[in-house]
Amino acid sequence: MALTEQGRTMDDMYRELILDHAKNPRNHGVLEPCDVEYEAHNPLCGDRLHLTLRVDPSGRITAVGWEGNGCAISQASASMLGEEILGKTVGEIRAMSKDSLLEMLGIPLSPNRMKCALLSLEVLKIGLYGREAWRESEDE
Amino acid sequence: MALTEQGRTMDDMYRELILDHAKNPRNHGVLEPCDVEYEAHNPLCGDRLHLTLRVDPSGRITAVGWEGNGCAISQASASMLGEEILGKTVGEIRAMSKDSLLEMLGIPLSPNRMKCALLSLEVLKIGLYGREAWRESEDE
Amino acid sequence: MPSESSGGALDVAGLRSDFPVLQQEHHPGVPLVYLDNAATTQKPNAVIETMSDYYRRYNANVHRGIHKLSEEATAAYETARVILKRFINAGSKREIVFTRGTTEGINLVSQTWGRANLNAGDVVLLTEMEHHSNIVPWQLLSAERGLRLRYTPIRADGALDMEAFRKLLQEEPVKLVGFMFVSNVLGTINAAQEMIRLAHEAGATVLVDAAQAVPHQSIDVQALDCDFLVFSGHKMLGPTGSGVLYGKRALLEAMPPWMGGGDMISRVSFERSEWNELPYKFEAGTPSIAEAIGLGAAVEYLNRVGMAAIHRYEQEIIAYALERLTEVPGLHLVTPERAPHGAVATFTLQGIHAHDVAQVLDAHGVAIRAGHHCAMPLHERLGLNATARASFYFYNTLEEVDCLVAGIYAAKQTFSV
Amino acid sequence: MPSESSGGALDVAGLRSDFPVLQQEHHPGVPLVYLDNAATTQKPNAVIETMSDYYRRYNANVHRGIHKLSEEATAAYETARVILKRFINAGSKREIVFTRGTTEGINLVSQTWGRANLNAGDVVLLTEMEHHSNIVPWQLLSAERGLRLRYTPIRADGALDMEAFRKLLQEEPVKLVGFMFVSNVLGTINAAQEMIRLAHEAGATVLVDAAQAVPHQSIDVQALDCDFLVFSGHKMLGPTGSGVLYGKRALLEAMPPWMGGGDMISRVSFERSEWNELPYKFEAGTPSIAEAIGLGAAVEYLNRVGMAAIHRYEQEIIAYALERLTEVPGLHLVTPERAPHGAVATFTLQGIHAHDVAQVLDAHGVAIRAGHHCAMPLHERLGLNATARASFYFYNTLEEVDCLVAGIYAAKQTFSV
Ligand SMILES: Cc1ncc(COP(=O)(O)O)c(C=O)c1O
Ligand SMILES: Cc1ncc(COP(=O)(O)O)c(C=O)c1O
Repeated sequence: MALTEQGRTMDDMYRELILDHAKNPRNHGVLEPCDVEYEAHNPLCGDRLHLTLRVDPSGRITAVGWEGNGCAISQASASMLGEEILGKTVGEIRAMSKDSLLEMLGIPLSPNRMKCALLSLEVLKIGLYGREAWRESEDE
Repeated sequence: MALTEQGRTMDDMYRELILDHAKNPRNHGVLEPCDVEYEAHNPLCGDRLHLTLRVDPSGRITAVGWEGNGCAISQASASMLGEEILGKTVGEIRAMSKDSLLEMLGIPLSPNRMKCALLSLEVLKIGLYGREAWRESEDE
Repeated sequence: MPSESSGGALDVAGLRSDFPVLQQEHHPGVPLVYLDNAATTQKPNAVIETMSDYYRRYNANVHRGIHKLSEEATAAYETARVILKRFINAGSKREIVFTRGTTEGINLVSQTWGRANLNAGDVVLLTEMEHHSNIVPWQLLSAERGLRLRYTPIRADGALDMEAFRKLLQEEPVKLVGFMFVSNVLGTINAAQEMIRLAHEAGATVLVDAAQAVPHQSIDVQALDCDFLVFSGHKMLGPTGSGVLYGKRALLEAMPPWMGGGDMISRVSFERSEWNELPYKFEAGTPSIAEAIGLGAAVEYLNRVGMAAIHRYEQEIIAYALERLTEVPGLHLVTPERAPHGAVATFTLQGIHAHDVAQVLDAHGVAIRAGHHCAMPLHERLGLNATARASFYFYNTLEEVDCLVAGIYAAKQTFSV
Repeated sequence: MPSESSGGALDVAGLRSDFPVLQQEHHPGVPLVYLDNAATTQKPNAVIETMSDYYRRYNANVHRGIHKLSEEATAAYETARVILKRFINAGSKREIVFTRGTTEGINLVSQTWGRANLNAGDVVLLTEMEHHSNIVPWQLLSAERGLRLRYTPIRADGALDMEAFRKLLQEEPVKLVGFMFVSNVLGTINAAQEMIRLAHEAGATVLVDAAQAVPHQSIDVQALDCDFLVFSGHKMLGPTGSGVLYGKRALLEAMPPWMGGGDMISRVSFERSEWNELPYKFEAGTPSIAEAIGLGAAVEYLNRVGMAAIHRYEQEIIAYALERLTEVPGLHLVTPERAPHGAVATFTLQGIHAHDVAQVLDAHGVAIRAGHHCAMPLHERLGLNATARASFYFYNTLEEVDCLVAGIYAAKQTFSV
């Protein structure tokens, strides 16, 4: 069944960069003390993510630390997002959309796996701007 | 659409005897005082029947009186059943089955109309022997 | 041709061919005239096929599966939610909770919002024309809590007494106003928007039983501004076991859950649980998946026909039906003749019980309903025991009204009245 | 050939041809291997056709109609009840209440029997392996009433600790014992009959969650002597939105109703209502008619195949699956290897999260489930985050087990473990 479309999709989904981040997560471990902290679950599959941030007086992210468990997609997403936001300001991060995260991951995702990928962004956004802000970003 | 099967069925259902009993109900009116009294409703269509009986010391029905409202079938059934039990003993009536009532009516009935026809027997049996006895007469 | 008399808007003959039940004979040689639409409507092929397709091609449980079947089933189930959201113009798809029908929707509200918000002595204001499903749930809660149930009376012409409604709202604080949008017996279309505005001014929360409204006219819950609105899928071309509770998001968020189980939780431990987000908090267990998808297909069918065209055409049918029925000697119309009203004609016939009318009509191929139509208090209020009801949908024709009237004359002949 | 290896009892290839979903390719060139039967089973043509036939030919509301369609719909709906009654050998068809599924059945019991019988401090004894649907309803009631929820622990081999169960029953008075007949994660088949006997000796009422039992083995509620038993139609070839609550008649009679509305009443006035007889007291509103009729057709299909033959064949499949899975390096079986157990194989793979296993398997056409399977407390108790579950039904084959194992090796390769 070598090179069916699905085989390719799957190979794409688990491309090297994703597997590398999943196996060697960057910024792993919870920061104590920290300025921002939030934890959430994906109720449907049990993924969990605990994110901690240090923010300097100018609003810049100076440290990222996270911990959690979940599939390769959710772990890689947390790892890559953490790298992405380090050094950015809280204002800059606001502009970050679901699409930009998915672009960063660069892999094809079905709706149910989308939830795995987006857990890290959800935790980040709710942690920084509150639940309402995240809700508003939802489509209908 | 003169003589379709249904036309015949319907003519059978509303044969003269039924219409006569429905329009000129026998033993109509509630007895006061009375020895046995029970009232029930058909919850699905709202038919109602209130039955009163006088029973002499030997257990013989000496007077029947009933009142209620409902369709021609339920009214005719009450009227015919009342005539049938007058003079019988409580013991004799116990043997009376649903089938014997339906035979007495002598008309074809669909399951939902069956409930109209059987309301009189239900009121009679529960009035005389209690709810449990009626329940036992139910099929599965 | 009804399709022409409706101003060319509706091709009724063409639409009828979509409904398998309508193609058949009721008895040999006798075509079916289905006039029991307020009880449940027939289903077009599109709805039946959509459900069969789910079972034949992508049947799977939703929300939790990673495999393709579950992905497809989840997408179809959630797409149905979006279709329903658009149909009643809800603000968010999270405000659409799938239920088994109107009855479950009202019970969900009474047992969650009601238990959380109604206490001893609180007033729940209903109307005298309510269906049992909007009376009994409040009586059940009242038995627990000691509520005071009030009923806005109806006028002699079958309309709600709006003066009395205003007074009842002012006399004492009312916590909840619950009313039917369109009566399943009288056909009355209540002034929903005004009632909601008055109720809100009085500080009450409002639940609308729209079981007989959503199938027949275009509904906009944001324009209405109702707090809750419920309806049944099976009365609008959809499958049995389908329905919707719409609730304003803030209200639904604040409500405790009703049933516990899978899908409605975000975390469970032996000691306690946390609830999932809307609408899942109210959809415990495996939902009625095929049914929700089928209801979505029904709404798409209705959208294609057009709710405005449906409403216009039904007004024409009911006007003709009432006109023909008033001609029948000994026929008493329970449905008031004033417009606007729903596609329901309810009547009694002197000297013949409603069941017997229905029985004779059935022999003539005409399916109507007889009884109290789950509105015993209304019948008691009207001093009636049982009534006969012919109820129409957009696939009915003026010729079918004629069949109804012919059947009524036949019943009069059988009973010599 | 599986049909031969089962001793000629089951013609699996023939049976498979009854199931449209099983005929299709999952991806182009890749056949579907459906191993998510504990979540929901596929439906045979007979079930799909029975429901379509209802919608095409005699769709009508039940119980109240005099016209022929309603008579036929009512008869079919009530016949389904009798079919279900015989299937589990209930004493009366009045003991069969149609529900949406297992979850609704348990909530019905907790919210009616529970509210009427459980008070502050009362003990409800569940087990550590329960599905959320048999935990959360009791937590919800406990939040209202202050119950004490106890959980019978499981042993290291995945069986219930019967010693502990006995002790828990004796330590303090237990009002309700609720347990699953067959675990949807471990596959454990609990000693239901003995547990019920012990619970009754201790004076407790017993509710059995038979969602994973009724589809797979012959059940006799009178022999079991359970007080309540619940299951879902969609896990036994039936439609979504169907299920059954069995309750002993005397218990059901004594219970207050749950939802209010049409069909569940015998009389309604503005002030109060009286309830209809069983089972209608618990079936408020228009029921899921097509679904009940479809479930009846599913049971008739199962009866034709034979529950004993199904059980025997599944034992063979699961034994083979466990044997093959234990060969895989790095695979940890959560399902204990001791027999008897249900047709469920749950496992984890070292170095690969269960979701990723499921994803790779899906690419190979194999549909399994990954996650906590609505049993988070059990997973916490086992120290596991998520597991992968392959669950079988009588239409699965030994060859499909081989596909599963091949897919697992492919996942190991993708993740280089
Ligand atoms: C053991 C068990 N109980 C309860 C349920 C819940 O069933 P449903 O979702 O059909 O209500 C399931 C299935 O998910 C189950 O496996
Ligand atoms: C106005 C109204 N409300 C509620 C209902 C109950 O709907 P269901 O039986 O689908 O729950 C009906 C229909 O019977 C109705 O006409």
